Amino acid sequence: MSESSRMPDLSVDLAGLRLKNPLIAASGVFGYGEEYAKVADIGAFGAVTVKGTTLHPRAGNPPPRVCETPAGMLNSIGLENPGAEVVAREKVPWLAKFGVPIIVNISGDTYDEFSALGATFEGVSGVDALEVNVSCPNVQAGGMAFGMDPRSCYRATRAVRREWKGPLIVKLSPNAPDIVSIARAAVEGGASALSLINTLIGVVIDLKTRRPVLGNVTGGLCGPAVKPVAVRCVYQVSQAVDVPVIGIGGVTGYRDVLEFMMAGACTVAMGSGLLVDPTAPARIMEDLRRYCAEEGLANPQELVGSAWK
Amino acid sequence: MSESSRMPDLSVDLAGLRLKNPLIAASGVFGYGEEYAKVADIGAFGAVTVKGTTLHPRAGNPPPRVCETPAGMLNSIGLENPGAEVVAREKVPWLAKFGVPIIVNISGDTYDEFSALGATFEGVSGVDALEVNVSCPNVQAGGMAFGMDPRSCYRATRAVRREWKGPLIVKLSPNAPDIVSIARAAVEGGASALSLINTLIGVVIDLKTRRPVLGNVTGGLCGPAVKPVAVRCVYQVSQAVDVPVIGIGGVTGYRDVLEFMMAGACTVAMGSGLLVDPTAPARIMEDLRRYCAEEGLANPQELVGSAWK
Amino acid sequence: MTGETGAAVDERAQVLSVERGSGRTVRALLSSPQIARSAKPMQFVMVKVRDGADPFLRRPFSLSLIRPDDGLIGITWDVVGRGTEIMALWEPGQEILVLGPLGNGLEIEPVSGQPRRLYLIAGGTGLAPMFPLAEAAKARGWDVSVFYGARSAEFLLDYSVFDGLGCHTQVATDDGSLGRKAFVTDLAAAALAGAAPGDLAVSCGPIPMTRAVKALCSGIGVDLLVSLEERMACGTGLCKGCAVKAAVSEGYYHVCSDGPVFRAQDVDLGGAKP
Amino acid sequence: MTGETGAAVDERAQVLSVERGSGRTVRALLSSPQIARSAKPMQFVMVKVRDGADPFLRRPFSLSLIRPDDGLIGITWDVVGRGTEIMALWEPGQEILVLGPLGNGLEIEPVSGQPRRLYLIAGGTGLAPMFPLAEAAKARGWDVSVFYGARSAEFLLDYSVFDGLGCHTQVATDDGSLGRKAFVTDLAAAALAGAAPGDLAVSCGPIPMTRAVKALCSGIGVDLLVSLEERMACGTGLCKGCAVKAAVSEGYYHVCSDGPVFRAQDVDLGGAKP
Ligand SMILES: Cc1cc2nc3c(=O)[nH]c(=O)nc-3n(C[C@H](O)[C@H](O)[C@H](O)COP(=O)(O)OP(=O)(O)OC[C@H]3O[C@@H](n4cnc5c(N)ncnc54)[C@H](O)[C@@H]3O)c2cc1C
Ligand SMILES: Cc1cc2nc3c(=O)[nH]c(=O)nc-3n(C[C@H](O)[C@H](O)[C@H](O)COP(=O)(O)OP(=O)(O)OC[C@H]3O[C@@H](n4cnc5c(N)ncnc54)[C@H](O)[C@@H]3O)c2cc1C
Ligand SMILES: Cc1cc2nc3c(=O)[nH]c(=O)nc-3n(C[C@H](O)[C@H](O)[C@H](O)COP(=O)(O)O)c2cc1C
Ligand SMILES: Cc1cc2nc3c(=O)[nH]c(=O)nc-3n(C[C@H](O)[C@H](O)[C@H](O)COP(=O)(O)O)c2cc1C
Ligand code: FES
Ligand code: FES
Repeated sequence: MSESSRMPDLSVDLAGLRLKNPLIAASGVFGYGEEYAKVADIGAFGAVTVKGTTLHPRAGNPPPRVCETPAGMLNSIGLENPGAEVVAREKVPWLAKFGVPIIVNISGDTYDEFSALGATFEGVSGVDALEVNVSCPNVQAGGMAFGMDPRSCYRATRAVRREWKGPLIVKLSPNAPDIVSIARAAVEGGASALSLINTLIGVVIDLKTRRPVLGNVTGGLCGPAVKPVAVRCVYQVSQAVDVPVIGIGGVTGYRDVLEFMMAGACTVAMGSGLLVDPTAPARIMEDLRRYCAEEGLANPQELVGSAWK
Repeated sequence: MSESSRMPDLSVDLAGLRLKNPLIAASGVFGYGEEYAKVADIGAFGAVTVKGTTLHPRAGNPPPRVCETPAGMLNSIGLENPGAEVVAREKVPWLAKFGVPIIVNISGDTYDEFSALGATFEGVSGVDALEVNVSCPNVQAGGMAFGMDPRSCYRATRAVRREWKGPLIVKLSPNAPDIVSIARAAVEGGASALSLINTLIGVVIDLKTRRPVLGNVTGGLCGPAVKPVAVRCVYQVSQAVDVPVIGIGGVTGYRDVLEFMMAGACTVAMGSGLLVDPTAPARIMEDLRRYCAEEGLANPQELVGSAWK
Repeated sequence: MTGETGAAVDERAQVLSVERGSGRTVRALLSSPQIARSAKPMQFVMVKVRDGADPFLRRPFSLSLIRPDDGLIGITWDVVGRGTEIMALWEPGQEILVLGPLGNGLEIEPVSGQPRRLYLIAGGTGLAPMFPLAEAAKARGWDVSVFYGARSAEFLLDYSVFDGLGCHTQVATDDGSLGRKAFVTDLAAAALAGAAPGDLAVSCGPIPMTRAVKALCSGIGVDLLVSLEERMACGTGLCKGCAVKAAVSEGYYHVCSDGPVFRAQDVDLGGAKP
Repeated sequence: MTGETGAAVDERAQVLSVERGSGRTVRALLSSPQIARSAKPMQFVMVKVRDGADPFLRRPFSLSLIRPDDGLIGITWDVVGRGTEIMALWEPGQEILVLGPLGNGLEIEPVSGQPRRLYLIAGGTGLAPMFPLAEAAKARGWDVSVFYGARSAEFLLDYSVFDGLGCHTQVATDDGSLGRKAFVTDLAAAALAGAAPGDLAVSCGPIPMTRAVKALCSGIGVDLLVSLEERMACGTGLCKGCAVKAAVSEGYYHVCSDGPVFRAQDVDLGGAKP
């Protein structure tokens, strides 16, 4: 099963993309890489996901946009982004210099917008995969709505799939009543991988003002607090579909990476943990490699799904 | 609006029940009071909710049944309880000696079982209210299923309402896609108050065994980690219905009580926080009284719904 | 012979000292007069390792020292995870919330007439609750034999106290790094074979060890009490989390409120986590 | 004149001292050579107050002392919540993760020819970043006037350093418990009226104060830089959380990456939280 004497290999195939390690920067905590490059090494990631991108530029929601919660945080950024054109023309080419596979996270208000987004990025050099966000809780129209019932999820996925030929990831919401049926619909619609999970919906009240803290009232809950929900979603979905699953929710250390892998994820993305510890990825991958060596694993992929296999 | 010179009054009317303060022991962390009485004063609560009770006795799920998570815990007790008959005949009469209003939490696998439970407790002295658990994630049949769509919730509520004449609380699941529509259905079915929330569904993997920690695989996630989700549910539902709302999820101190009240809850129940700090209730109510005095509030009820009013 | 679960208090205990033992073991002495006053051997406490929600739950630890007159209690632990790691960093003078005493514990009756022998069989940190038990038993006239084992020397607690008490102590490690290279049941087997009616065995350690001790004792016909562990949320009987399968009925006992000390024949040790 | 956001490091800084000031204010001196070497006045750091997930996010604090040669930085804070409370319990010798230096900061150009005056207007802990700024400005030949206010004496940081630097310092409290019973804008108004071209005002404090200072300076026609605060998750520009409304466009600036120092006319102070 393994040769403990060799240096463990962390690489993984994600729907045809070759990643040198299974750690991905989640969408929304990495911008388009410019800020991250000033703090830490982009090369530490197996792949990076850029900020949720819409067809047209968005200014985002009124502040406050972030707020701490027990072992987590709320955000209601509201998809602040320069729009798909600028991303395709300026942001991606800059980021591509780092040689790390780039996943563009896209968000639409209508099926037509999803199609247009797929078409905008098709053929753009440097865009290695699209991640369809049918799960954003922080925008009025669309957003999460597409991820709440199987039919809408199927249609949104299909809309992108028709225009975009490369690897297609669909990112699901834990707020859906039955995530397995949504996952199946995404795969039927043409998803080549699934990301689980986006944020839960939360509110925090400011005791001083006696009103919600966030300018947008509700925000997306993430961080270690939600990890058990994310692991449950991965555990359920990875058994039900044949495409690879990206585990997301509360990753702050290599033990969380292992937990998601055992639950059935072949790669893992780090969201809010990166905001707290931007230099963590290199350390986490070192720890993962050491764990594999100690446990006699040639590649952590050997663990994927151990919890249900 | 208030007379800061007077001692603040904490009492509250909950669907016709008079509570001396707004803090309730949540179901499942208080047993039937016997164990609690050995550790702290039952009289500190405004009301107590007993362990989820089924028509027939249940042994519960195989261990491990509990597991820590970041700022929270999972449980899969599986409704271990001696059955409605014993509860009505032995447990309630014993507990009634303490003079604190008693809420009996009931759980059924079928509508008929819900009816039978209503009938069993109708007329039993000491049972001040029933709380219908349409949200338990830890049992195979029934359980949460009744809380996931409006129609089933309406029918389950109705089934109890026909047999039970007193205050009827329905406890909802945050796992439902649209909690407001479920809440409305419960009210239509005859609910005189709503409890929000029961647990989210989570999984934790044991890195040593590489399998789920819990004997039952999935468990209910609760504790401070889920508070933002609970506050959001209370915020949304309390604006949409005319019955009082009991806020539940992550209460460990008076600041949490205030947050739920501002979000729209008129009373608050404490679950896992009580497991960690069984003597907290007296302290929390003291702190709440001091806060009211400092803020010039005659009764914390003045704050209810301040976040949306 | 197992005690009744009595009233517990949540006491703000002061850390007096934190000492590291061999390997990853640590021992803390706490000033906790109320708990010290009412605690019985084999009872435990629930410790809030630090303020705040991380870690969220308290951690259960057996009392490894009970000094009612000085108002002192001791706990002894192995650093196995986040909670025990944070505890190892406690500073003298710090205050810690400790809820206890909890569980039934074990009250040893005084020996009258016929001499009686207590066989204590422990693995790893399972030795911790044996200290107060041995002390009480010696004070009440029992002969006490201790059979103590662990994977290797670094998992052994300091057991020198037993010599001071006049107990017969034998030690084994799986790898032979200290004492005999054997399992603790191998040590105990010969001694237990010579047990007389009225003698008693008590075991505390990992489930596989406890299972082996149970098989040994039931074969020989010695009364055995086992102290069990299970994941706990409350430690006070509130949550029904710490279930252990009953040997005879379909139901469960709860380690914190029915135990941690059980008659070996009452519990199904296959049902507890291995 | 505001600086460029440069590279930041995540440094394991050692706590050298933690001193309590008046009221609930605390000052810590940290050994953090890498940050000390590259930090500019008005920059800030993101501090992990303790290990683990509670509190989860880091906390932003302005550098109140920068000593590149000694490898030292200082931060000064008011205890207002859980994070700052835990920080007040830091022990000398403890290691803390500090990410920085962050934000644009403010580089003061040397005075050549014509004398120039810097007006520093601060409220409460808004004085913290003014210490390194005044020091740098004095070293570069500026005249420096400090106008400092707070609700009452117990919310004032120790401002004696400014006298040592040779700054003109005036103090006001809302309740008159120390200095004049006035708002800080009342103090600054007369002085600002005498400002010459090339003079500069810098303000840091609560939004209502900053808004009043902005109105004052724009009325008189003095250039004003404002240092802003907003709730932050990352402090490094990753999350887009710390939005502040732009005065002219529909969009937002980000306090951590575009600021914290802004030209007063660029930001809509009605948009930030009051
Ligand atoms: C009645 C009783 C008495 C005990 N006495 C001692 C003692 O005297 N000395 C000692 O070293 N250990 C003792 N233990 C075990 C001790 O409680 C655990 O080792 C400790 O809780 C681990 O905490 P952690 O945060 O370091 O580990 P983690 O693995 O981080 O703990 C995570 C969670 O799992 C729980 N957990 C993990 N292992 C156990 C376990 N074996 N039993 C119960 N819960 C567990 C923890 O309480 C916590 O909720 C006792 C357990 C019980 C039930
Ligand atoms: C660039 C910048 C520089 C600052 N410099 C200083 C300084 O030098 N001295 C000082 O005393 N304070 C300063 N602050 C404010 C300081 O960060 C907050 O007072 C502190 O984070 C409160 O943490 P807490 O855990 O005690 O409070 P809590 O209320 O428990 O904090 C809860 C959450 O709200 C956030 N938060 C609360 N108030 C603020 C605020 N005003 N600004 C940003 N986030 C907030 C916290 O970071 C945390 O995420 C600065 C803020 C910013 C943005
Ligand atoms: C500040 C912030 C912004 C986010 N923006 C996006 C986004 O634009 N698109 C998206 O699909 N997810 C977004 N997310 C969700 C994360 O990608 C991730 O799914 C979620 O935070 C859970 O992971 P975590 O617990 O590691 O943070 C955002 C999260 C945060 C904290
Ligand atoms: C050990 C345990 C057992 C529970 N059992 C029940 C139950 O029988 N019936 C029920 O309606 N809720 C049950 N709950 C849910 C709680 O009543 C409460 O809704 C939930 O834990 C959220 O509150 P908290 O965050 O304060 O724990 C249980 C919770 C725990 C932790
Ligand atoms: S741990 Fe809660 S009942 Fe035993
Ligand atoms: S705090 Fe994250 S972008 Fe400023």
